[in-house]
Amino acid sequence: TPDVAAYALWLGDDALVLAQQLGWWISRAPELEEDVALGNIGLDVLGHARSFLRYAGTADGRSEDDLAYWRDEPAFRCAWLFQAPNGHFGDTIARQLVASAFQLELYRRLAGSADPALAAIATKSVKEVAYHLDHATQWILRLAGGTELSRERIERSLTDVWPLVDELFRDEPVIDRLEGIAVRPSTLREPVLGRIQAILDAADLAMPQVAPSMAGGRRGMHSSRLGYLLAEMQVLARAHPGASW
Amino acid sequence: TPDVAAYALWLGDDALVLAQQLGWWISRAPELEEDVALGNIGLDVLGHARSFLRYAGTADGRSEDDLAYWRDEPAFRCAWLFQAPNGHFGDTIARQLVASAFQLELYRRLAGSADPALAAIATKSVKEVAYHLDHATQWILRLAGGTELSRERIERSLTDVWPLVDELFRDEPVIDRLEGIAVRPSTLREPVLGRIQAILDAADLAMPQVAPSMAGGRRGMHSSRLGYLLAEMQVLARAHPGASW
Amino acid sequence: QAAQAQFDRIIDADGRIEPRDWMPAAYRKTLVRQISQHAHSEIIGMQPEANWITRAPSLKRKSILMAKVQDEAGHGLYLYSAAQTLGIGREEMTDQLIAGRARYSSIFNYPTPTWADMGAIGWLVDGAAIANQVPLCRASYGPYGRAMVRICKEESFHQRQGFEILLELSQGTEAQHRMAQDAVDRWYWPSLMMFGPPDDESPNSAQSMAWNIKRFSNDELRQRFVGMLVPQAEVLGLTLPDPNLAWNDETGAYDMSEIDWTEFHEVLAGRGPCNAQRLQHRRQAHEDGAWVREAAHAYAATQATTEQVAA
Amino acid sequence: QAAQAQFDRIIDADGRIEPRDWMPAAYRKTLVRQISQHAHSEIIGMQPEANWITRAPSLKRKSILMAKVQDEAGHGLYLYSAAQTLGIGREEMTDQLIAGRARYSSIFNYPTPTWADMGAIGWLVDGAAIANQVPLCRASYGPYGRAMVRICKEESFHQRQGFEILLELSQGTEAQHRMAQDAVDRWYWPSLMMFGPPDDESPNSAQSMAWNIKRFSNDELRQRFVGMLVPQAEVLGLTLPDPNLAWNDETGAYDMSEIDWTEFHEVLAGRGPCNAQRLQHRRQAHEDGAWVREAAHAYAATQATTEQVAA
Repeated sequence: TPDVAAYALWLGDDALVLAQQLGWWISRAPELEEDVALGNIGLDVLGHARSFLRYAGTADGRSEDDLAYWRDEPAFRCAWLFQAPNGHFGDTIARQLVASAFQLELYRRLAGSADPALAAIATKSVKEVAYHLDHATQWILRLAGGTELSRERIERSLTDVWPLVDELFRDEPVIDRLEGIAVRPSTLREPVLGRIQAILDAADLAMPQVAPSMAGGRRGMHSSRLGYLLAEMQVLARAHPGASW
Repeated sequence: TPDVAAYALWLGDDALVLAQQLGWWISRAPELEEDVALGNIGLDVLGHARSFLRYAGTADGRSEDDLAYWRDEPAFRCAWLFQAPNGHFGDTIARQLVASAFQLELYRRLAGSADPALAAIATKSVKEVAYHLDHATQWILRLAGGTELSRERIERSLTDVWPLVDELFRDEPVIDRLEGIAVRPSTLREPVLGRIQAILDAADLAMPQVAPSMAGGRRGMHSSRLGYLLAEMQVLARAHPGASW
Repeated sequence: QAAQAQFDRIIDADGRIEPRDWMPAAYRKTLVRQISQHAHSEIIGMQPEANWITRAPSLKRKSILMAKVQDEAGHGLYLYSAAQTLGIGREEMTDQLIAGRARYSSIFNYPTPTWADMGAIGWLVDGAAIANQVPLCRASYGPYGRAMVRICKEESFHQRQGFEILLELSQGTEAQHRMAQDAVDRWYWPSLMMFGPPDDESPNSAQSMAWNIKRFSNDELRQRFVGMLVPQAEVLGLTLPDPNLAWNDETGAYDMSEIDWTEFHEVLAGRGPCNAQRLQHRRQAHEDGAWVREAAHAYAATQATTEQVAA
Repeated sequence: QAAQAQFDRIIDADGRIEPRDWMPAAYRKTLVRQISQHAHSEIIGMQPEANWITRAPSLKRKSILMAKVQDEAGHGLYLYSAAQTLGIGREEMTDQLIAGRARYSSIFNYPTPTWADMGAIGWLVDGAAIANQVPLCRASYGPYGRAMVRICKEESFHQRQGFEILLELSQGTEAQHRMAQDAVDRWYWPSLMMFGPPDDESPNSAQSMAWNIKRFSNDELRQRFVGMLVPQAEVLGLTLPDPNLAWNDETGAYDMSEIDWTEFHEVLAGRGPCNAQRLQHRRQAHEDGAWVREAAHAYAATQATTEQVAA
């Protein structure tokens, strides 16, 4: 149904934009092991994006590439968190911590969805996301417990990304029409924040206390970053309409 | 003639790409005075670009916007120097030093071109470029004579941009067909490098000793940076073919 | 007391207070708050528009936009200078801004997702700013009033450019027209909120009016602004998103829907879409530039010493 | 002397030298140079392709490309490990690379202006690399040979993907076909130069062959590579840019135009299009990441201490 497709777009766009950003790191990471690790995470996330987008496209016969390359910015449905810039490594890790904690709880619950396709994608993805969260956690511990500089930086990275956390837990009207199929975002607030809290506790970091952003990604109102990201991502495909690759 | 148009494209594309990069700085400069100064320089350079492109377009009826927004990367003719990334402020200043010294000598000579349109654009631009060079010079002096860190950085910025200097002085076949109209690039080497040498001497900096890049901008073979820059610059115009703004 | 009497005389005669004149502490404080807030607004206000400089759809528009955003940096400079005459340093104001302890106009916490926002900001946001600021050209504090004269002249130029952008879009392709209407829909109410809360909820206004810093009430200015927009919207062929907007012959003013202040207060409280982003952007520029400013200071100090030795 | 004899016996029997075995200093030095050069090539070789990750024209291609570039990081890791068994640290090798004192394959100093370069690099550059590297799987130094086995397996996968990219382009739109041919035109000669100078100008080859590090001469490998390309080019529907390329029944080999080594030597001397850019990119990543590596070390040290104290 269009509602299920709309929901699959949320998850697909979140993952697509995150994968696009992670891909940038390959050849630029702090050490080769991280070129490999961030590349792996990016690949996993891109795989999730493709599954969700393919499924979303079945509603009206669009392919994953139609959806990724031929929609304009207002048609995207990703939350602002995933649009947060790569920044430095700490910024990327802070974003990844929240993203992975969110996706982990979301996919775990979605694995029990009444929609078998969504359930299947979620079931397949949940193990990978658990690894991503572990990767982010290890780095949170290292950066928080490393040098004075690294601790300062990761604290600030967390504070900077924090205004975008609240949007992840906001219900939109479409969710009401997907009882038993979608995971109600507001029900994820507690488990996701609980998980993050435990990690921050282990790193002896405080949960940032900052005002949330209104954001608006689920309604197609995006942060400044997305336009640039899409311009780059779509430029080649759009220069050759109708071509296959 | 097509040859004159081709030459006007060189100069127009150099200026366009430089202006596009300088525009990024507005709202991001180290101090408000520099938001204003880099903005002014960018505006001047954009003005030069528009003049050269308009003139280049008269050869086949294309407008400045046709040329700026609807050519693909291989049709651009800018030298690699102008494509060098903004980097940090020192990188931008190092690029600007070379660019302005080059354009100053070039425009001074071009003011005497047998082509009245080129001569007129050059005459109008030369005073502005002299100010740009002065601005870059002041910053070279400040950064070289400021702190240990700033000296280290500007030295490296100069070294990093240096491989791209040689291309500016390479003659291409089209130049042979424009005797008296174009300025032969090879004849600019001595005055431009002399000017830069004097500035570096005043700042007690050595001329970098590094191998030149083959580059290839005049033949449409560009550095990696240009594709990204064009994707961003052209994205909106291309999303609305035929629209006017 | 003699000083206070002298101050009062100048105010009563609608004259100008200059930096060296005595002034009440509260007057100074009010001015510092207002001028620095205004300066910060210019600086933060660069961001929503700078967002489109590299993507402007024609070279002419790119040039106009660069000039405009750069003008805003210039306005910030005048205003910081005016505030400095009251004894506060630019660094202190910058630190307050970056630390999130200073206010700036909430309107700049909205994103600018489309090019049409460049038009809507010029027409509506600059328009509202001018309506607010023209009376400030006669503000009793001299340096502020003089800065505003210069600023207002440029702002009205910016407003006309915004109008032109929207006109071009409105008369352009269908997609462009939609883009223009969408931007007007998004910016109309926030621009009306720029005049501040209704008069009966604006506690500081009375004192500012007595001091000749403020000349008209929030609601008066808002009403005047709407009166200006209505005929212009007709020319543009765009609709103002208020179904109740209508001229009322009886009151001699426009009837309008009640403003929903909930979102305004949310944004003011730091929960707008881009509050954090705006401060992060400013902080980043400031921190990235620290080594450059330090170098400039060190160099200036060395030069000064060298000149002294030479003298 | 006994050690030397033992070493010679292993080499003569085409056996494997292992890290703990005695080896001649020159053998060790040759290997360190070759393996680290090879490792650096993998690392620098990530850049020309990483350039298209964010712009790959379909999600499938993006995924394949990300996996490929990431594989190259993995190859770099194996090879640095193999070099480390010879007593040189990764940091030392990295420092040499960034300082411009280490060699890597010159081919990566060319830019990748179009998507078709992803195909040409896979087909031609990886193809040449495989032709060079397959014999290295039997290199006399154990860790190197074993690393090469793993790498060659992945490389031949990459080559097939490159071939597929070109095939899709060649059979696609006219613009795509042109893009593919242009890329093959640009990469063909540089890929042939990857086998090194002609045999009569390759002074180090003889010793390397005696040590069973090198198995075939440069010209032999080049000839074999061209023999592989010709039928594949036909399948692709693309032309190899050598008008003199033809099978010669008499010599039982392909005739080809003489290679113009001028450009090769220019690139080798640091004057290729992207030499400086490649090192700047690597240096930037290394320096930007310094605080992260320091944090990781500091954290590991603290953890070790904590565990000791706990024990």
